[in-house]
Amino acid sequence: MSNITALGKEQHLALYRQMLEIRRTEEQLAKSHQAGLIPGACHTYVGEEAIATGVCAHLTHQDAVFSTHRGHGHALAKGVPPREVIAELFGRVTGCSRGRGGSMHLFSPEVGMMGTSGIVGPCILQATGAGYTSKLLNTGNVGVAFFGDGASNNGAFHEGLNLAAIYDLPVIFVCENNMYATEVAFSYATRNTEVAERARSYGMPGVAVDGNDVVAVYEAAAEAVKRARAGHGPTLIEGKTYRTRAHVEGMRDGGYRTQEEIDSWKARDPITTYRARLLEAGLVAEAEVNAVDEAVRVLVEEALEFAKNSPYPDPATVSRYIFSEASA
Amino acid sequence: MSNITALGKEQHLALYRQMLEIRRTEEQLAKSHQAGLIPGACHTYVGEEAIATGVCAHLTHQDAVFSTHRGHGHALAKGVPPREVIAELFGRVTGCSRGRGGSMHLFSPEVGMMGTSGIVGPCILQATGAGYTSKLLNTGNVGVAFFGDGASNNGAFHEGLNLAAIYDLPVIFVCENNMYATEVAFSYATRNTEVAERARSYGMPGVAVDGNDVVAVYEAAAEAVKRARAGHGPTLIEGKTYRTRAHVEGMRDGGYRTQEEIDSWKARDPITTYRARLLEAGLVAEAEVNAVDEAVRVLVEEALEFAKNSPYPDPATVSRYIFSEASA
Amino acid sequence: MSTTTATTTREITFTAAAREALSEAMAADPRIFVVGEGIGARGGNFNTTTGLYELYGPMRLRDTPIVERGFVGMCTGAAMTGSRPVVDFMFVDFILDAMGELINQVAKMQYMSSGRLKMPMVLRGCIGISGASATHHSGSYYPLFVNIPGFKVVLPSNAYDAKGLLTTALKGDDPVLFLEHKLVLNNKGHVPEESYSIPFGQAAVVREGTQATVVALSSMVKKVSDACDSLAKEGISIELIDPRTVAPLDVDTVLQSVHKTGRLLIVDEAFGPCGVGAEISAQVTARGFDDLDAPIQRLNGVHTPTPYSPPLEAAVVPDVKQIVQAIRDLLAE
Amino acid sequence: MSTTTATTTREITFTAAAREALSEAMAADPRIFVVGEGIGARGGNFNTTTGLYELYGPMRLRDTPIVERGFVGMCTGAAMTGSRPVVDFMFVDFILDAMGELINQVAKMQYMSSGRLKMPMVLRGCIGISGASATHHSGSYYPLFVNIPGFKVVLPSNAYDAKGLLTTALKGDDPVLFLEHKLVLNNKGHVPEESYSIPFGQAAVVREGTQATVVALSSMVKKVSDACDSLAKEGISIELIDPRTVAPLDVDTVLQSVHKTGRLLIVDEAFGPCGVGAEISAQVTARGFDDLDAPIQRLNGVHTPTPYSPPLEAAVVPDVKQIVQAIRDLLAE
Ligand SMILES: Cc1ncc(C[n+]2csc(CCOP(=O)(O)OP(=O)(O)O)c2C)c(N)n1
Ligand SMILES: Cc1ncc(C[n+]2csc(CCOP(=O)(O)OP(=O)(O)O)c2C)c(N)n1
Ligand SMILES: [Mg+2]
Ligand SMILES: [Mg+2]
Repeated sequence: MSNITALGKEQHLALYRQMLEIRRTEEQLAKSHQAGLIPGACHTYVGEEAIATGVCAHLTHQDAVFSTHRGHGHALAKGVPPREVIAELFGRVTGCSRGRGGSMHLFSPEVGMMGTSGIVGPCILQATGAGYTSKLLNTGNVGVAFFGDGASNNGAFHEGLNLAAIYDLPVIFVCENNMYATEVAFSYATRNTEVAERARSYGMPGVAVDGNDVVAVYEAAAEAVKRARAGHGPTLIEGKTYRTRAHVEGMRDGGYRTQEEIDSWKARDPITTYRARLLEAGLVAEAEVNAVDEAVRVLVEEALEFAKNSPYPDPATVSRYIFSEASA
Repeated sequence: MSNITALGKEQHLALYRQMLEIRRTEEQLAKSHQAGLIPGACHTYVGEEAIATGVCAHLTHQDAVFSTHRGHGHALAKGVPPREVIAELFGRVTGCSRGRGGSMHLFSPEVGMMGTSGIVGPCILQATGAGYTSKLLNTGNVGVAFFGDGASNNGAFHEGLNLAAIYDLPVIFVCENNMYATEVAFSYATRNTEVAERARSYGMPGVAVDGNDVVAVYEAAAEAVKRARAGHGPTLIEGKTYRTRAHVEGMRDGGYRTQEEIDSWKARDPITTYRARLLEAGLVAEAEVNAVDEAVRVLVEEALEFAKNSPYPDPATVSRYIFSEASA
Repeated sequence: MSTTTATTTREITFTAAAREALSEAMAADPRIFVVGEGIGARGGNFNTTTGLYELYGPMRLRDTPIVERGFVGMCTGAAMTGSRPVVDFMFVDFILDAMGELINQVAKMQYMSSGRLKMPMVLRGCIGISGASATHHSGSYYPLFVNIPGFKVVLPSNAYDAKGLLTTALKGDDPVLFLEHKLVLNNKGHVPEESYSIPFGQAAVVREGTQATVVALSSMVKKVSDACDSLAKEGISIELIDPRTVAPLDVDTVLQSVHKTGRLLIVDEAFGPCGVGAEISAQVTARGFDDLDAPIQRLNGVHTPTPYSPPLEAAVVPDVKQIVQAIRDLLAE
Repeated sequence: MSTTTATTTREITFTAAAREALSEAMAADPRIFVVGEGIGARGGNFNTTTGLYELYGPMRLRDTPIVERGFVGMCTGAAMTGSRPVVDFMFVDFILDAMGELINQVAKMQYMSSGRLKMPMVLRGCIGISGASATHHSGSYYPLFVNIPGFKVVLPSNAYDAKGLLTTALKGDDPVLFLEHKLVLNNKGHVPEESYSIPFGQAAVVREGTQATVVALSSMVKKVSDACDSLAKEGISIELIDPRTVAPLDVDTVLQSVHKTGRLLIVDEAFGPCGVGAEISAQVTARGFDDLDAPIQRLNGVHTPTPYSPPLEAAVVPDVKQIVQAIRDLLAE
């Protein structure tokens, strides 16, 4: 278990607030999906909030994050406001992708959220490319890829990690090992479920952390980001975690995993356990976390209203932005 | 160094003969290329003969071999006669691919030579598929992929090895680590040049052997083939070796490696060192190896004549075999 | 000809029909196996294999890691050595990671080996725009496979054709793309219980007419049919042709029709440039020029990545109204 | 307009011209870097980067492992974050392993991000059949990229165009396929030393004529030109058009020409079905129907994987004799 006394109160409250913002937004999205407000798919990050939160705490808006189909948490942790995420899933022009993307295509380059992808794998390579730009133009920025255990079997993992390693690029590869790819168990999909160990093949440090312990993630990420910014190359971080909702909203969630397993992970919820630890250790006062709870509640409620009241994009614009405007 | 006393005379002479057949054929091809008899590319296997020889010694015509651009040696070791290889490179209809393929597309399914590929990577996946057929239809056959160090960085390696591992397929992955991919050094292309170590990522045994020692290869392959046929799954074998000619005939061979390095490997030539060891240990008589030398010389000479005298394919047939005849 | 009315009037969905073809073929031929993500116990994201795992077990319904290139390459080697793989991509968009294997290996294998290797492989996946799937789950990439020699490309538009065409695909020795538009999956149709096959390269004349010929692909067959219905009320008579396979492409049937009508429109959700409509137009122009009373026209999906938001999405797919207008324009020329 | 005769009469090869464009652009813009196998110290298998490593160093001329998908994906992320990658595939056949990244990411990135990300990426590689390269080293896959929205596709046929078009590609913010036919690489032409650019989407009228229009692509421009020379001796006057870019495709210039000649033939080594010729034919039919005095015809490479053996190889590529015959046939209609 991580040493929570190493961080100050402000840091703890910020981490807690960020996780909660993701959780409440996801819960709202799940509800909205049931209510028919989300026309497309919706993969929630519920249960995995500690990872995006612990990693993104070290990033500036110039650092570039690349993510995958389960990307709401990454977008939020990187600084995309909940209202832009919700509006995007509602298909509104005020969404972070202006309604062109939906759940699996969240873009907000303004804050360094360089996109989620409906295709599993590419984010690993693209983060490597962000590292290349950083080194080429000497910006000091890092590239970060978030991806699942499922992606770690894909060729993009092998090629991307190797490229980052040989060019010594400032990249953090964050594998969110939630033990399943849709309904296919990771233990079926590989004979070595220790993703962090694979780093050895690329001559790169690999670190496995408890992905439900935000401070453990925070510390591993601190080290990796420091290495990257210092020019010492990439790191692979494996966060062991679990999604407690179905793969995608509206999909059945039975047969491939036991209720026991789900419950055991729910008991290790990254948010409630952290809250309890902070209070128990006396690092924050109950009133302080309650205030955060309330602030997040209001934020997400307002975000929902904002999204609901936002207009749809104009169909006349449908062919814009295929090419850069200059060249069109 | 391998224990050569474990094999009998016939086996030694067969291994020696096979290596020499490859060498003499390659030398003839190199000469023929210079003479303008080969219209396309020609990547020779000179210096690496021990690997194909040591592995294929364990295979029947029902076992399936898949290879890459540097595939002459694999085809020959698998049982394609030199004349069919030479004729193929000459573009003749008597070639093993009937003139459709050339150096990088050698097919002889009759002997289980399932093709070489001008594209680096696919053979790894295809051998996995041969293993799948074997298991599905319960044939007891194995699939074998030969590929270079360069291919081991490609996503096909990652995906193919993992698939073979999780399905417990009878496959042997043979990486010919000759330290270069064209002019790019393997030590530039990866931070972990020990390919065999990568097997760990897939929960598969990985064995590194001296790829210039035919008996060492033979023994590693024996073990791997035994495992495969027994239903215990795949093995990765890394043969450390060196090509002593240019990447491809007619290409300059300077700048990226030193003459010293080349010479040091030439001194470890798999054929001459083996010959010397056999004689020194008294396992074969000089007259016996001389007889092999002569037989191979004649074989390759006749193969050359055969190829030279063979007709070209009929241009009227150019669109045949795109689809199966039944369906065309 | 069936003797039981119960059988001949049975109506099942496109998905059920295709699954029936698959199950029949698997029962008859133990060399057939299916790979894909979640096609085992789960039965496939689109229910392509529901119930089959129980019948045929894990070697023949093989769940995979997320390695599209990997399992296509594996299936290539499997097909080369005597088994008959079916690759279920779920969304066909994921096929793109396997293009190297498909174009350089699968499509060329029989040719490279001078016909000594066969390549019996069925590649199936859902195509098309629907339900705010956005640009990574809405593609219809068939023109790419028509351009490359070595593929057969099947676009069934209804349940009956789905079963018959998939049966043909599974019996053949060639690589076949079997592409199922999301919008037709749940459409029901009359499907005989007994096995039957529909040959490739034979277009269906879906309705006969005299004033213009419309060729429609996949989900557009239904939309054009609706458009024809509405035009018929005004006495406008349209001949509607569904090629069913676009490689091979039955242009003869189109030419015969154009010989009669003198006018041709091709309606296709997939992209226009270098698309199937372009190919049909070029062939009809070259071979039936004198039959043409008006320029051949195409109506395609808008040439853009597929947007997510419903009003944008709706704007990129040809709808019945646009089809009606396109036919009117064609008749007015 | 240049003032020095020395400059204006300089003749250099296609490869040298393209390399000059690249070097000029790299000198001007430190965000440009090149990746590929052997494009560093070795200077590229086709000498695309000879001498540049010494000028710009290893960060900007970056040798790669054999990971086509990997380095395309890496370059995608690089372009998204402000650098300007040039991907040198050597043989364009190798691009197929990167199709997922190209179609789902590169081509869609600007759209998905509503124009807030740019995608300045030049993808170059050698195309075409020559020298018994066989089927893994002879492809011309451009119709695939014309079909997909989001790519610009350049097919320079000569040294002058190579420099001007590559300059445009390197200055733009869009993904550009720059495809160099092996048979034109060593052809010399007049190339100004100073920098210049040729806009995309403007066809060149290579020679004027009155009796028929021939559109030729890439290496076929020279062959058609030779055919026209021989026909000219008989007084036959052909207008030859080189589109130079096939996305965007300048059909207006073709229409103007057909308005004059009434006849059109498209000559293209690449595959016919759903090819560029089909697209040109379909557009000209739709828009210039009344100008046509005869059916539009296409002459393409044979629709087959490329065989190795020289007599087979020769049989799949249109040659001057076939072109002459095709033009005669067109005039006879
Ligand atoms: C290339 C590709 N293949 C298949 C899919 C379908 N798909 C979407 S999510 C998913 C599972 C992903 O698993 P993992 O990477 O572990 O992420 P998780 O959903 O567990 O967060 C699959 C197979 C896809 N999006 N892209
Ligand atoms: C996918 C692909 N990319 C690039 C090439 C060009 N190429 C041919 S051989 C070669 C080097 C291969 O190196 P390695 O795998 O080590 O085999 P070796 O030649 O050393 O035997 C390259 C890059 C190719 N054939 N295929
Ligand atoms: Mg997972
Ligand atoms: Mg090598």
